[in-house]
Amino acid sequence: MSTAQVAVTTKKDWTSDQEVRWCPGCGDYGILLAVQQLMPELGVAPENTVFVSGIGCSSRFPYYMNTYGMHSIHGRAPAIATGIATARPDLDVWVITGDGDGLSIGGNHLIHALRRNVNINILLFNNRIYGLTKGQYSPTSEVGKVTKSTPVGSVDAPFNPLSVALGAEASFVARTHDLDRKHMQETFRAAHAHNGASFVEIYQNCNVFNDGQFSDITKKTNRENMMIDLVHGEPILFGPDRERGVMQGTDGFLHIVEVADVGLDQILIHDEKNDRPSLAFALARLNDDDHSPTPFGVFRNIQRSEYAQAVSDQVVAASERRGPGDLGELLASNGTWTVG
Amino acid sequence: MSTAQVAVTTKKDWTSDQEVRWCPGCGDYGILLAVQQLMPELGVAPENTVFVSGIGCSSRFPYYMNTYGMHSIHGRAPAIATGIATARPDLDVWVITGDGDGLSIGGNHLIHALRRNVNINILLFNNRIYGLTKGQYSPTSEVGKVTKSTPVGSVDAPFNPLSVALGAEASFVARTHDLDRKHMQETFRAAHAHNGASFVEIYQNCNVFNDGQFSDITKKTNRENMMIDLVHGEPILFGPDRERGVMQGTDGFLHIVEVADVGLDQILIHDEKNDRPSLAFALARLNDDDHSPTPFGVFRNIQRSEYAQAVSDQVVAASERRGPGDLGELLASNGTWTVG
Amino acid sequence: MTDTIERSDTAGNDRVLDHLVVRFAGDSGDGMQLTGDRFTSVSASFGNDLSTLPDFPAEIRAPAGTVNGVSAFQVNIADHEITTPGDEPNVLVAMNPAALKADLHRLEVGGTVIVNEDSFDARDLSKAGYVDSSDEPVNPLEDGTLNGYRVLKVPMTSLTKEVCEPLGVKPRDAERSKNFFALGLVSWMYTRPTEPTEEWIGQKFAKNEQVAAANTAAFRAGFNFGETTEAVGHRYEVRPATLPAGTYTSITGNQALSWGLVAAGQLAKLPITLGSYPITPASDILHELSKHKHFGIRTVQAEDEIAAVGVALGASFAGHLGITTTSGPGVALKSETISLAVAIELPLLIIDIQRGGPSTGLPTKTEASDLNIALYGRHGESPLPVVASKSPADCFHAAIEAARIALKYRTPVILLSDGYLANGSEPWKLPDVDSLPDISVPFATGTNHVDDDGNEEFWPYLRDPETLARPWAIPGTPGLMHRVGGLEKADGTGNIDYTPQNHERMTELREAKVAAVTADIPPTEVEGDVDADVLVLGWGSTWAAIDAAVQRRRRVGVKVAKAHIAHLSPLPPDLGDLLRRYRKVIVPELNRGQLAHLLRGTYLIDIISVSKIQGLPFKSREIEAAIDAAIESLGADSEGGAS
Amino acid sequence: MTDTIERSDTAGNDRVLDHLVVRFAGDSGDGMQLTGDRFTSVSASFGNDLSTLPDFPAEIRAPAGTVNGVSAFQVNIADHEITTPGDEPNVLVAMNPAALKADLHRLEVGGTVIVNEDSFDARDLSKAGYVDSSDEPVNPLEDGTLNGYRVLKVPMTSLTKEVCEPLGVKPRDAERSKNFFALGLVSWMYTRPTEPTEEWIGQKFAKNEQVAAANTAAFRAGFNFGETTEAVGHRYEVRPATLPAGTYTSITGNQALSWGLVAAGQLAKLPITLGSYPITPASDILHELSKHKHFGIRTVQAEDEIAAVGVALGASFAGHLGITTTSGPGVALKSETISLAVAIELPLLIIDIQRGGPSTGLPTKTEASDLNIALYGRHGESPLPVVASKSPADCFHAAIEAARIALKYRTPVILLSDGYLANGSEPWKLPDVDSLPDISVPFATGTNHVDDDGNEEFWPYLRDPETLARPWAIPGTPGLMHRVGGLEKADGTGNIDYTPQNHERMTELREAKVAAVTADIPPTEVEGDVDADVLVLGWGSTWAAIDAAVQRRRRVGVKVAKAHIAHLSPLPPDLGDLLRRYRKVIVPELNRGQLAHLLRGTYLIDIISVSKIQGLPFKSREIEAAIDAAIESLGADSEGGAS
Ligand SMILES: Cc1ncc(C[n+]2csc(CCOP(=O)(O)OP(=O)(O)O)c2C)c(N)n1
Ligand SMILES: Cc1ncc(C[n+]2csc(CCOP(=O)(O)OP(=O)(O)O)c2C)c(N)n1
Ligand code: SF4
Ligand code: SF4
Ligand SMILES: [Mg+2]
Ligand SMILES: [Mg+2]
Repeated sequence: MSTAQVAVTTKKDWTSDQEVRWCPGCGDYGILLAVQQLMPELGVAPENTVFVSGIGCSSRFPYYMNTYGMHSIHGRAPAIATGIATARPDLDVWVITGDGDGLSIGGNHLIHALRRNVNINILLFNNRIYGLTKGQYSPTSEVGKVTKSTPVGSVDAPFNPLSVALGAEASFVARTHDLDRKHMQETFRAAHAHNGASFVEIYQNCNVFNDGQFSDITKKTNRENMMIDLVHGEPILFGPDRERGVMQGTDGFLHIVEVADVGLDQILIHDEKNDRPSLAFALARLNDDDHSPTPFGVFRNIQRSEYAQAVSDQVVAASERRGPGDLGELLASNGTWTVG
Repeated sequence: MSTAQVAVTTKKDWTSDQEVRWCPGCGDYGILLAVQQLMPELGVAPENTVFVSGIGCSSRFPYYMNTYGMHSIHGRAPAIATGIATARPDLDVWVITGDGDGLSIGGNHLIHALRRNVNINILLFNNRIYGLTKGQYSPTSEVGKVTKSTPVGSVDAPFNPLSVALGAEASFVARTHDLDRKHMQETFRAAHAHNGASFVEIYQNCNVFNDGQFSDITKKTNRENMMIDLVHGEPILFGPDRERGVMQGTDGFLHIVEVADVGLDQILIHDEKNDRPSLAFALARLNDDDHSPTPFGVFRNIQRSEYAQAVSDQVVAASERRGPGDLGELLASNGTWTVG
Repeated sequence: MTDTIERSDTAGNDRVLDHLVVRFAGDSGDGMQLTGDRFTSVSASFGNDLSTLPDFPAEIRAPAGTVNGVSAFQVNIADHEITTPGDEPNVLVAMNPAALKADLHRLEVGGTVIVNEDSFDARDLSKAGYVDSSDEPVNPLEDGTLNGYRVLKVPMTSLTKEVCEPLGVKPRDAERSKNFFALGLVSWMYTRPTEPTEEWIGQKFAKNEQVAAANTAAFRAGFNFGETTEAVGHRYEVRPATLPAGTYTSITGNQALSWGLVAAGQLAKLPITLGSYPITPASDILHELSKHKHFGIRTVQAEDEIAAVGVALGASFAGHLGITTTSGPGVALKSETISLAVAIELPLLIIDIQRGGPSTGLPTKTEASDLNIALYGRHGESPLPVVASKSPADCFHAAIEAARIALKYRTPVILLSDGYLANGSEPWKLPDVDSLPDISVPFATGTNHVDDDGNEEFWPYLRDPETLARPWAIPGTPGLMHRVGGLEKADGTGNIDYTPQNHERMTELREAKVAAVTADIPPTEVEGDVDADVLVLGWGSTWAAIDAAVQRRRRVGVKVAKAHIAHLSPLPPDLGDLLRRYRKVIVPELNRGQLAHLLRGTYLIDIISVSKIQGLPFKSREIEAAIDAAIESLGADSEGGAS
Repeated sequence: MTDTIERSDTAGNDRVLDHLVVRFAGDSGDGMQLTGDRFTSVSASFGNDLSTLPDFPAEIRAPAGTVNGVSAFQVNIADHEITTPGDEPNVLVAMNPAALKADLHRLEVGGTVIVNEDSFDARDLSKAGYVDSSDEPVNPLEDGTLNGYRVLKVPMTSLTKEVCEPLGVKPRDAERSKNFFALGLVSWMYTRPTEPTEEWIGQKFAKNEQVAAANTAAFRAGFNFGETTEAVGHRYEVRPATLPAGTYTSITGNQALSWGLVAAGQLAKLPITLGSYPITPASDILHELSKHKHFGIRTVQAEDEIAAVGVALGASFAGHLGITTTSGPGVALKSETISLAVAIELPLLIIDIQRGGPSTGLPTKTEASDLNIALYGRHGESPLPVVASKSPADCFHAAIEAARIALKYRTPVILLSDGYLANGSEPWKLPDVDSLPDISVPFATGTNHVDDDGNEEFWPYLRDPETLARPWAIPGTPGLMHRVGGLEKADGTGNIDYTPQNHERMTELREAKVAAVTADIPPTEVEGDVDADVLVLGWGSTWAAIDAAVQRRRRVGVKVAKAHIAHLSPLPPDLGDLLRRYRKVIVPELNRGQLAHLLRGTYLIDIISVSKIQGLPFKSREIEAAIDAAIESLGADSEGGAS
C-alpha cells in the first residue's frame, strides 16, 4: 500500500457509478466536480482514499467518489475518521460534513479531531441551513432567520466556523466557496498537503432553502470588493486595484484601511505559519457580517505533532523496546504457581 | 418570585445539610467556600437559585448548596441548564462542570450554550485530570502526561478552555484559581452580574491525581511574576513593581515587554467590552505553557441578545399580537365542515 | 373495480361508488402533494370520510423524471366510515412515465390510468427506464403494458399551456399549472365541487395574481375537458358519508399530535417547553409548535437530540411541561437522559415518530420497530410508561393521555407514532374543548415531613401512597430547596444512598409506580363477534388496516374479533384474561413481532405474530389472509384433536 | 464457624479448615485492598483455590474514619474448588470502628473479629457513629456488641510504631504500615507462608528502603504477635486444594478480559484499536490495554462514548479489530452507532462492564441489568449477538469468543461482564497458548460478481451462503472500492435501496445472520442430578453462587441440576428442549428478571425468576432457598393434582 508509485488516474477513476442526487443548481455539484478533478493531481490512489461523511445533503458526497467510503450517521464522521486514520496512517482520509452535521450535532467530535490533529481533511459545506430535512435554521444561520422552525426569526447568534476551529487548536484552517473551482482546488490541495487535521469551510449555496446567502460576497461582480485573498508572505490587500488592505492597530484590533492613507508598509503581511492562532483568529473575525469584506484562503497552516503518527510511534517504540507481543509471557506476567 | 425584595441571607442559608465528600486538601473546598460566602452578597434568594452539574468530583458541588439543584449526567449540564433558564428567566442558574465533564463529553453543549448566550453562569473546575474516575488524562492535560490511560504519555494537544469559549462566541470569559478566594468571588460576582452566558475557568488543584499542576503560577511566591491581572480600562501590567506589561506588536501579535523599554503609553489598555473577541483571544493565548506569565480576571464581558429573554419576548409578542391561545380556535384553524 | 360497490344513481346518469381510491403520482416538482391535499380537502368538506397516504421520495431530490424522484399522494374517499387509504388505488393519475413505472403495479386490476400524454416522449421515457435491450425508449402507452386497464391519455401539459397563453403566462411557467389541470379533470370525473378549490387558489396565490389566474384556468380546463370530451365517459359520484353529527376538520397525525400537545399544556395549566432536533418524520411537530407561541409555548431547536431532551428535562425541573420530539435515531441518543428522568422522577414527554430502521434506515418510510427501544432501551432497570396512537386524529388524544400520565406519575413517558400516521390525514370530528380532561397536578408548596426533633422538612422522595408519585417542588418555592440526581437515592429523603436494601426498594418502587398507571387504563374494548375463536390484537397505526380487515371478513360471515391497545407499558390490566378467551390471537405489526414477544413473555400465550417490514402500512387484505390462516389452522388443530 | 469443616491436624496442634473467608476492612487510606491482595496471592501460590470480592467505597473519597469511607476486601480460600467469595466471612479484620460498624453484620455467627484496638478512641468512635443518644461515644468493644463472637483486640497502631522506631521511621509514617501488622497476624493465625510476602515487600518498595523496612518489620511483628501471645490461641490451616495440574495465576475479571482481547488480536492476526471513554468499572480495561502497545494495540481515549465507538467502528472499516469498552450509561450513548454497525455489517466488539442503574445509579456496585439494552436497545430491527462471561478468569475466553463471532459473522457483538467479575479475582489455570483457536478471517481480495456485460464487479453485500457474512474489503485493496452507510442497502450490490421487498429481505437477512451463530454454539452442559425436577439456569456472574448452591443442596441429598449459558443472543439451539425436560426452571439474576422474560417469550415456559438488585452478588444461600422453594412448590403442585 505504498503510495510511492501511484498509477496515473483521471477524473473518471474517481467517479463512482452512482447517480448524483442533489437538487438541480445545488452548490454541491461544483464542489464534487472540483474534488473529482483535483484527486488525479494529488498523486494518490483511489483505493488508498477514504471519504467519510455524516448525514445531510452534503454528506451524500462519498457515494459519488469511486473510493472507499462511509456515509455514517449524523455528526459522527470526525470520530469515525479518527478511527480510520489512527488505525491506518497510510490512508488518505477525507471528512465531508455540513454546517448542521459538523457544527450542530457533531460539534464536539469536530473540535476534538482538530485538537488531536488527526491527519484528516475536513470539508465543511456551509450553506447555513439544514438542507436534507427541508429547511430549518442551522448554527451558522444569521440572527433573525425565518425558517420552518423559526417562523418569527431565530434569536441565537451563529458560530463562525473558522473561529470555532481556531479556538479548538486547529493547525490548518481555510475558507473557500462553491463558485470558484480553481480556488477550491488550491485550498483542498493545501489541506491535503498539510500533515494533521485540516479544516476547510466552503460557502455553499442551497438554492432551494437558502438561495443567495453568500451572493453579496461571492457573486462575480462583488468579489473584487468583498473577497480578501489571503496569500502567505504577502500583504493583505484587496479591491479592484488592490487599493485597500488590512492593518494591525495598536489598540489590539485589525482595521481595513486605504493603502493610500497608511502606506503599503503598514499593511499586515499574512503569516499562516505563526505558532500562535491569534492573528488567524482576528482575520476570521474581520467581517462583521455577510455584507463586509471577507477573507478567503488559508488562515493558518502550522506543523505540530500529528495524532495518528504519534500513536503509531508509541506502538513501534513499544515493539522495539519489548519485542513483539508474546501471549505466553503476558499470561505469566502476574506471577504463576504450579499445581501437580 | 420577584427578586426585588430579597431577605438578607448568610452563608449558612446557602449551605446544605449534606456532608462534603472531597479528598482532604482538594481545591474544590476553597471554591465551595468562596461561592457559599459570596451568595449572600448577590442579593438573590436560595429558592430562586439553581445549581446544575454533570458528573465528576467537581459536579458533586450542587449537593452542598442549599438551593435547588441537579446533579445530572456526564457532560449534559449546559443543555439542562438551558432548559431551566429558558423556561424560567426569573431564576439564577449556575452550571458546575469539570475539564472532562465540560470539555470532553460535554464540549458540544458548552459551546452551544455560549453561542446562544443563555443566562447561566458556568464555572469550569479545571484540574487537568479526571478526578472521579481516578486519574485519566483530560482534554486540558499537557502533552506527554503520564496517567492511567497514557502510561507512556499522552500525545494530543490540550484545549485552552478560554480559546474554546471565545471561539464559540462567549460573551463573558474569565479565569481565576482556587487559592485566591477574593479573586474568585470578584470573578463570580462579575459573571453573575453579566446578562448572558458567563464562562469562568477555575484553575483547581487535584491533590490526589494531579497535585501541583498550577503551582508554578498560583503559588503565593510565584504569583507576582506569573499572574497577569486583567483590569478593564487599565494598562496590562504585572511583576513585583508592575514593571512588565503587554504590548500589541504591529506584526499582529502580543508581546510581553519591560515597561522601561517601551514606555507606559505603549502598554495595551485592557478592554473587556470590545465587540470583537480577537484581543481577548490573543490574551488567552499569551501564556505558551504553565511556566509563563498567565492572565487572570475577566477577558471579555460584552452585552448581546440573551437567549432566554429573546425566546420569552417572542412568546410575549405572540400573545400580544394574537391574544392568549384559544384551543377551540386552534382546532378550527384548518377549516371545518359540519355533518348532521 | 373489484372491491368498489357501484350503484346506479337515481338520476340514472352518474354512477355512485361507495368509495374511491385515487393515487396522484408525478415528479417531485409536479406538485402532487398539493393536488392530493386539495382533492382531500374538497372531499372532506363535501362530507366523505377519508384517509390519506402521502408517499414522498427519499429525503434528497432525485433527478427529475426518474423513478426515484416520484412523489405520490393516495387518498381513499368513501360514503361510509373508513380507516385506511385503501389497499389498491382505483385510479392512478400519472404525470410522467416515471410515475407510471413506479405505481402502475399498485393499481387494482382493471383500474383507471390517467396519464399526461405530453410527457411520454423519448427523453422522459428513457429517464423512467422505459427502454428496450438496446436502450431505445419504448412507450408503455403503446406497447400493451396497459392492456386490461381503462386508460385516459390527456395532453395535460400542452392543454394547460394553451389555456394559459391568453393570460400572458410564459409557457415554462404555465407548465407548472398542469397539476391543476389534472385536479380539474379528476374533480369532474368524480363529481367534486369546484368552488372550494377555486376559492382556495385565490387565497393561496393571492400574492401572485398571474399564478392564481393560471392555476384557475388550468383547473377549469381540466374540469371542462371531462365535461366536453367523449373520451372520459361516465362521471362517478361518492356520496357524503353518514358520519356522526359534529364539526369536522381534516388533519394529519403530526398536526393532531402537535395540537394535542398544545391542548395538554392548556389542560395541565402549564407552559410548554419543547426541546427538539429536526429529524424526518418528526420535524413537522417542531415546526407546528413553534407557530403557537401565544399558548405559552417555547421551542428550542437544540444542537442535537441529547441536548433537546436535556432542555425538556430542565424545563420540567423548572415547572414546565417538558417535551422532546424525534424519531428512532434520536430516541437512541436520548436513552441516557431518559434514564436520568426515570431516576429523578419528573414528568417528561418523549415523542417518537417511528421510521424504518436500523440506523438511518428508510427515513421517509413508516415502521413500528421502536417498541423495543421504548420499552427496554435504557441501561439498568429503567421502566417507564409507553403509549401509542392509532390514527392521525387519535394522535391528538394520545398526546394528552401521554402528558396526563407523565404529570400524574412524575415520569418520562414515550409516545409512539409513526411516519404513516404523521403524514396521513383523516377527517376529525372536533372534540368539545370544554369536555377535555383537566390533567393539572399541584406543585408542592410546603414541607411534608417532621424530623425526630420536630423540625419541618421537605422530603423530595416521599411518595403519594396511591400513585407513588413524588412531590414536584419547583424552583422559586421557598423552603423546598432540594437536589436531585442520577445516583441512587434514599427512599424518602432523596439523599444519595447505595445501601443494598434501599436500592432494591427504590427499584421496586420505580417499577410499582409504572405499574400503578394501570389504575387509569379503561377496560380494553373488543369489537366483532362475541363467539369468535380468533382475536386480532393491534397497537399503533395497524388499527386502520385491522379495522378494515375485520369488517370485511365479518361481512362475508367469518367470525373474528379485534381489540386495540394504546398502552404498551404498563399493559392494560385486563389484557391477559382477554387474550385467554380466544383460541388464536393474531398480532399484526410493522416490525418483526415486538409486541407479540412481549405478550408471549407476559402471558405465556402462543401469540401469532404477523410481521410486515416494507416501509409500508399493512393492506387490510394481508390481515384478512392472516385471519383466514388462523381460522384454517384452528380446523387443523381440531382435526388433530389438540387444542 | 457454621459452614467451615474443622478437622484435626495430624500433628494434633494446628486445626485444619476446609475453607476460610477473611474480610479485611478499614478506612480507604488503610491499604485494605493491598492487604487483601497479598493474602490472596500468598494463598494462591500456596495452592488454595480462592475467590475474592473487593468492596470499594463510592467513587469519591468520604471523610476518613466514617462508615462511608470504609474499604473492604473479602477473600475465600479453600482446599477444594470454590467459586464464590463466601456468603459470610469467618474472620473480620476491622482496622477502625467504622469498619466494624460497616461489616460486623456480615460476619457469621460466632466468627472471629480482629480489631485494631488503638483506633477505638472517642474521636474515631464518634466518626463511626458509635454514640449514645446524647452523642457521647460508646465503645462496642466494651458494651456487649461483640458478645457471641471470638474477639481479638490488638493495639496494632502502637505496636507497629514501636517496632518501627528503631528504624528511624517517624511515628506518622510508621502508622501507615499497620496493615502489614494485620497481615502478619492473620498470616500466622492461618498458617500462611511468610517468605513470598517479605519478598514482595522488598520488590514493591525497592525504591524506598525505609518504607520497605517498616513494612517488613510490621509484618513480622504481627506474625510474632500471634506466635508469642497467648491470646491468639490456635493456628488454623487451610490445605492446598487439589486443583487440576497446571500453571496458575491469580487474575481479576477486567485483567482477564483485557488479556482476552490481546489474545483475540493475536489469534485473529489483526491489530487492535480500542476506542474508549473512562467509566467505572470498565476503565481498567483501557488502562490495561494501553500497557500492551507492543502487541500492535492502539488505544484512543475518546472525547465521549459516542466518539469511542465511532473510533472503533472506523478502525474496523480500516481492517483492525475495533473494540470499545464501557458500562451501562456508555452503552446507552453508543446505541445509535451500534445500530450503524448492524447496518454496515462490520466486526465490532462492545464490552459492557455492568453496574447498578438506572442513570448514574451505583457506579461501584455490581448488577446485571443491561441485558435488555444489549438485546433491544437500538431503534429499528437491529439484532446482534450478545455474549456474557461467568467468572473472572472466564472473561478471557468470553472476550475471544465475542471477537470470534464478530469477525466470522461481520457483526457488532456485545460482551457483558459486571462489576463483581471486573474486580473479583480467582486462580486461573493458564491455557496452553498454542491450543487457543485461530479466529482469523480473510479480507476480500478480488471481485466477486460478474455483471450482465461480463464485467467483474465487487458486491460488498454478497454474502457467504453459510454464515451470511458479507465480504470485508479494506481500504488499500485495489479494485474493491465501495461505500457503506446507514441507509437501507440493496441485497448484493449494497446500493441505497428503499424498495419494500428489499427492506423486508435485508431485515430478514440481518436476523438470519445473527441466528446463524447458533451453528457454533456447543451443546449446553448440564451438571447435577440427571433425574432432577428442578433446573437452575444462569448467565453471567451468578455462575459462582449457583454452582455453590447446587453443590451444597446436592451434598444434603436434594436433587437439582444446573446449566449456565454464555450466549444470550442467539440463545443456544438446544435450550428450549433442555428447559422443557424439567418441571421447574429457576433463573437467578442480578436484575428484575430480564433473561427470565426472554425465555418465557421464546419458549412459553413458566420460568421462575429469582431477582436480586442490591448492588451485590447472590449469596449461594439465597439460591439454595429458591431451590428449596421450587421443590416445595412441586410438592404443592402434585398435591393439587396439576402439573
Ligand atoms: C441522529 C439524527 N438526528 C437528526 C437527523 C436528521 N438530519 C439529517 S441531516 C440533518 C441536518 C443537515 O444539515 P447540514 O449538515 O447542514 O447538511 P445539508 O443538508 O445542509 O447539506 C438532520 C437534522 C438524523 N439523520 N440523525
Ligand atoms: C456517560 C458517562 N461516561 C463516563 C462516566 C465516568 N466519568 C464520571 S466523571 C468523569 C470525568 C470527570 O472528570 P472532570 O469532569 O474533569 O471532573 P473531576 O472529577 O476532575 O472534577 C468520567 C469519565 C460517566 N459517569 N458517565
Ligand atoms: S436542499 Fe439545498 S443543499 Fe440540499 S441538495 Fe437541494 S439545493 Fe443542495
Ligand atoms: S480526586 Fe482530586 S479533584 Fe477529586 S476530590 Fe480528590 S483531590 Fe479533589
Ligand atoms: Mg447545511
Ligand atoms: Mg477534572
